[in-house]
Amino acid sequence: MRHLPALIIAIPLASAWIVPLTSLVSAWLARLISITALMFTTLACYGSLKHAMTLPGMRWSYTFGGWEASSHGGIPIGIEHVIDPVSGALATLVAALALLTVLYSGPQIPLRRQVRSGVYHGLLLTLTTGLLGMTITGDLFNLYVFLEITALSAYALLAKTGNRATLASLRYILVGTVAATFYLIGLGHLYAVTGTLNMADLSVRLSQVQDSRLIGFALILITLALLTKMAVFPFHSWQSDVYTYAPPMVIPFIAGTMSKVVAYTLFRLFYTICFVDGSVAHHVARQVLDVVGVVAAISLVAGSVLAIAQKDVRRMLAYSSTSQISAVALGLAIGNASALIGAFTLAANHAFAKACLFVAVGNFHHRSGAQNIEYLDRLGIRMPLTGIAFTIAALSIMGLPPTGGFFGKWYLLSGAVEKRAWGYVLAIVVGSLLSAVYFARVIERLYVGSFDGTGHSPSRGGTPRKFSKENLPFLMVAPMAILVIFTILVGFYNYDLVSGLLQYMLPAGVEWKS
Amino acid sequence: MEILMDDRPLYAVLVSLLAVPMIVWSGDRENLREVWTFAAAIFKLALVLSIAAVVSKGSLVVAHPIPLVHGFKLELVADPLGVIFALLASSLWIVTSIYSVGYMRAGKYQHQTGYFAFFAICLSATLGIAFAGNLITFFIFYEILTVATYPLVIHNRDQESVLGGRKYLIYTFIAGQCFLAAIVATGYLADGNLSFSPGGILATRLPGGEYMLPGNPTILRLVFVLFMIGVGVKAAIMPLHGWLPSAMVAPTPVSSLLHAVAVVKAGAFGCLRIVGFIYGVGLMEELGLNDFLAAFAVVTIIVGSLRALGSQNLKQRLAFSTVSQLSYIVLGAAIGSKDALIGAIFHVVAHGFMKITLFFCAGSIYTRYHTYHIPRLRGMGRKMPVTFAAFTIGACGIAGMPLVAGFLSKWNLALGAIHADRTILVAALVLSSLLNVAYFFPIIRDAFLESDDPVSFEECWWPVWIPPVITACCAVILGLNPNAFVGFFNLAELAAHGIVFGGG
Amino acid sequence: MTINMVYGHLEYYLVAILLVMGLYGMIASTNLMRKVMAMNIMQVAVIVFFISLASKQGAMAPVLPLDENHHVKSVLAHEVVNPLPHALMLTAIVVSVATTGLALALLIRINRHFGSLEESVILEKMVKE
Amino acid sequence: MTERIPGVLGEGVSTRTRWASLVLLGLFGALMIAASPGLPRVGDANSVPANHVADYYIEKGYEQTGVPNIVTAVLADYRGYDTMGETTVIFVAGLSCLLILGTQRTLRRVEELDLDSPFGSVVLDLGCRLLVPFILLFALYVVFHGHSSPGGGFQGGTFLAAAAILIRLVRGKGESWGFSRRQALIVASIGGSLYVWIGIIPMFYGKQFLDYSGLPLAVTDIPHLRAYGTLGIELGVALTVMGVLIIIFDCLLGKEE
Repeated sequence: MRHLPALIIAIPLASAWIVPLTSLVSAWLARLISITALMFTTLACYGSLKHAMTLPGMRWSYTFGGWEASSHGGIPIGIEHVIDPVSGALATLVAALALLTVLYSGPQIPLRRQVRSGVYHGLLLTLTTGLLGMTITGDLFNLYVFLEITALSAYALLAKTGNRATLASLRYILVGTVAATFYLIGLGHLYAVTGTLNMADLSVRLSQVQDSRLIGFALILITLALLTKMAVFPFHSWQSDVYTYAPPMVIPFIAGTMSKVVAYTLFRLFYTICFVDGSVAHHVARQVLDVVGVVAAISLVAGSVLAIAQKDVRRMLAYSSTSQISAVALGLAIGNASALIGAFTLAANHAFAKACLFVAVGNFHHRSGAQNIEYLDRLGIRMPLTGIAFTIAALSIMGLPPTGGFFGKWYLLSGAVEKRAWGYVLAIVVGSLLSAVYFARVIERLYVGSFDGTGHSPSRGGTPRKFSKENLPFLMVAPMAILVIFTILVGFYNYDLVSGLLQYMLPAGVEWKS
Repeated sequence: MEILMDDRPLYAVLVSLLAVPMIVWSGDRENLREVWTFAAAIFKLALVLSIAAVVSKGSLVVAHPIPLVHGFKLELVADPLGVIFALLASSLWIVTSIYSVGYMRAGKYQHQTGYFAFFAICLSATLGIAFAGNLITFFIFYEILTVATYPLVIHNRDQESVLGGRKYLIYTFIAGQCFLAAIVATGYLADGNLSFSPGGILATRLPGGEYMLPGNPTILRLVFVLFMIGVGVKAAIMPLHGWLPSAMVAPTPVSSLLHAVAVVKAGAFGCLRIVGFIYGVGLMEELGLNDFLAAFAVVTIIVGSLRALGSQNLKQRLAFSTVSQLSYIVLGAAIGSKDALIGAIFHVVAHGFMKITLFFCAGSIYTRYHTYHIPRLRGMGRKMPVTFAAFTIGACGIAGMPLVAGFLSKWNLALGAIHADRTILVAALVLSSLLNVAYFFPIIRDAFLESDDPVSFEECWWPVWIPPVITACCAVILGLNPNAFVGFFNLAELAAHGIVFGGG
Repeated sequence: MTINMVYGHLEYYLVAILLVMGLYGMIASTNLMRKVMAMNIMQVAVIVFFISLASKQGAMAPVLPLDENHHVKSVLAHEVVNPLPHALMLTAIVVSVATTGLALALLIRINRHFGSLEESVILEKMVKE
Repeated sequence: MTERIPGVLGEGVSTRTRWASLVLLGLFGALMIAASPGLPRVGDANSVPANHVADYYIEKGYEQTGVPNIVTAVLADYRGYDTMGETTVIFVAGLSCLLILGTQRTLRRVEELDLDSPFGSVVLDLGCRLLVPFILLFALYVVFHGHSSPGGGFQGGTFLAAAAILIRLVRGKGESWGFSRRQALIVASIGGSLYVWIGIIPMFYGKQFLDYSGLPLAVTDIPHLRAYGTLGIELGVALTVMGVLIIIFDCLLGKEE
């Protein structure tokens, strides 16, 4: 029980090393190991979250190698992992989605290609390790290492099929490395001024630093890096190609979790490190955050506008991700209690709903090879369960009342109104309107089909290959069903989610006026 | 106004939702499926009647609030205004179910299971709107109603209905977002209190008689405009009414219940809620908003009737007539005096019964002769005497003839206008009555007097021509004794009294 | 900018120049291989930055010397260079090796399929597909 | 076909983007230089980073971890968790190359060029035979002597890989000295697992993850025990780096089937 935070990383990493090895023996064994490993990881994450909630101050720090700062004169010499309500919940979310992805990708990899499936599962496990590490680490350089693990695993997984995916992945490498370099330079500046890499220690020492120009430069660099990784509007171009040409079994996981973990890093950078009242860092960070808010508002609208102009469903969903993650960033930028709760709710809702959308699109593609929107004719009727899953997830992202998206938008709006930021209110309203447009277009196509302008019954949707008769294997439908159920739960039990978990996620400075 | 804590409003809302899985499960076993619809309808009406009995004695039935968002709860409060709308919706649901069974089977439509399932969802959303205790509950059911009506509008799945559906979605989504922005702003201005309370929550009346305004007046006016856009689209106030005529592509039972009673009335009802329970009549006066609203209402009444005059399609004509009739309610709310409010609230009921009769007749004509084109209705009165008799009663009611319910609401509206010394509005009411006569009576004259072949009884299947008769009789009975059945008029007076005298 | 102000910060200007060169190389070059090389220049810039942070005037390498009877001599902090950035930069070097290796693998695959690494040629072929 | 590679200054890209990027990057450089006065002077012994955590490492490094080379101490012990992440990065690079170029057949120079002597030509043959043993010996020295002299797992692993790559360059995958891609993957996995399990074992003995003082070795004084722990992971890292570099080289070199 004492070692849960370490197990969260140790289990997937140990199995990541073994899986390619066992795949030389039998691919089936490799898949079994990765499934059990991810199951235990999810339990470890949930257990550590539950335990962390009981500790005073809800913060469970675990130092590696026995180098606790407390027993070494208060100097943070080792690397520390911190489990608090936000990182614990996000880690559980990541582990759960990873488990669903492994199950979902099962039937899509031919088992006869042993090494390839072993390598695929190995990379998926390292990707999960990277994301979990980024979520719960308490050390800025350690965060960079896990950022690189995530990025590299993502480059490889995305470049598997086809040469366009290779080009997209190469472009992703270039942009990702620029972002990582900016992060490192920013981190170097912070290290040069404070001498430490541990987040808790850094925030204490940063508050005594008077050089506002250097802190400003460091924060701008790190924020640029994180916004690029989150694919917010001005820096989003790499994402659409990557989501379009990547293998359909990986995209739900990457789309669902990566941008959320990076958004959490942005939250931690500003709210737990910089916001120490009265310090120069606080003042500079506030200004940088306002700029981030403006960029996020523009990206919220621009993302939706770009999504409307797309023909390919996955490219449309990629731009929709840009607009949704900038809504989360906007919540972080506004900063008061309800906006933050809105950002967390939207992040959770988007994780489940977007993963479910990509799984549904993957299922449509699996049976009918439909990629462009006009090939989706009447698929909602021929594949009813996938159609319903797509519609519910779409309604949830649109933000219609009984869904989680609505409550997230409600908190975000009340946060913006509280701050009298009418520009943000307008951006949120216009953004969700536009998101309704591009989703309604697809839903209508799914259920009513296309017209060739002559007004009589819809023409036979020409799908690239014949609609395969045998319906989807169970393992491709079950994850989708689970994701839809979670999307609905985030909506209906939103109050319990907020009062049970999200409420404790608020940083110290922000009070919840209950 | 003592409070009775009881979950009956919640059950009333949920009962038709529970029927949905049963309807979907029973699928193509039509008779079994219809049984579920009727059972839900009758049970719902019984529940609403029991609530009405309690409310008409002057007390409120409040369901235990369900926590929803931090600071706001899902409150279902049955107050006189809410009960009237609930009674109207649930009673007409039974009649419309009979009618739609006949209409669907006679016209051999497909997707009937989907049709009845979404119909039940719409009804539960309408009940939710009627019993909503605060703005956030109102908005949740308001949006569910929008989404649940869309599949019904595009029921025929052909090009025309899909375009109509698209237009409907665009209008209602824009309205929904403006409404949401307004609600959040009100939540902020009234610092965390969104629940409807008679006489308004935004302004506190100082003993000196004038108002202490929460924000500066321009923000209050902007928020009111946003509210009116949000509610006005559904209430088809003139610049925002575009979707209603093009939504007529839906099958006639849908147009009759939803687009004459449930959906559009939700808009008008919302307008009454905002004017009476959020802003309050006094604050409207203070900010000069009632003249602003009255202007829009009058324009809609007149231009609506003119457009009705111009259209040759019977359903289009009825649609524009609905647009103008709805603005009677908006006008009543704008005037703000007690009689005007009574007239407006009673018109909710009166117009409901009369307009549904007209739509039923249009539907039965279409089932029999597959046409809505008015010139082709010449001489049909003799072949379908019962339908056209009901049509005549409905038309007289809309025109405001005495002995039919329409007259009472117009009378009170005019009385209220005079009390609030806005006599020019009476002229508008008179002009609109003339226009009503102008676009209805030629149809009736051609139908009966033009041809001379003998009167024959070529009505279609009984469930298609009996419901218009029932609703026409109800309209007449309500005309004669407004407190028939459940005392609509008494409830209207209670509600109006609450609004004007601030829940005193 | 007084002289001793500039004197102590020459390395940081070198870092800035290297960074700008790397970024410009990535944006302006049309050959994909040239972009990957520019990416490497950028990664070197970070390494130079951290190492210049760690240096101390006249300090020796962070390996403790042995005294006459083969015991490790204890040493004061300012005599030895700051070891932490050096350890961090080992990681950065490893990461740059990994990304460059991966990028080269992708380049080979692109070259095999499109026959060239020139962006213009690749775009033509992609449009034709 | 040798196509003319455009000039260094990238005439290919449209002038507008070139000038826009120049202006933007110039601004970025100026911003960086403007922020640089806040940084400590290069070489200043009492700068902030030198006096907070680093001085602890220097003064107490050998005393706590038993490793005279402080960089190795920091790398393997104090921040051993970073290095585990690093090894994973290397492993991921290896897996990705397998995934992307995994299908190619490895180059077999000997059959194609039907040379007589196994190592291609007499000079190459003799050179190889002489060089490889010494490279391997030096590599092992670097791995195991990384404690008290500059070196360690990564550098040693690269030397081991260099020996294998020298053989491949000279004669392709020779039968006698076979080190196939499959074996490289096995070696890399073993190295990585060694590292992770050295981290996990202390947890069974009640210590934190990666706390080498919990290792069940028959050594009493703690610094010495930790030094052995560091040695263990250095070995793991060396094996991983060797395996991965061979995989990468093999994939890059392989020919389309």
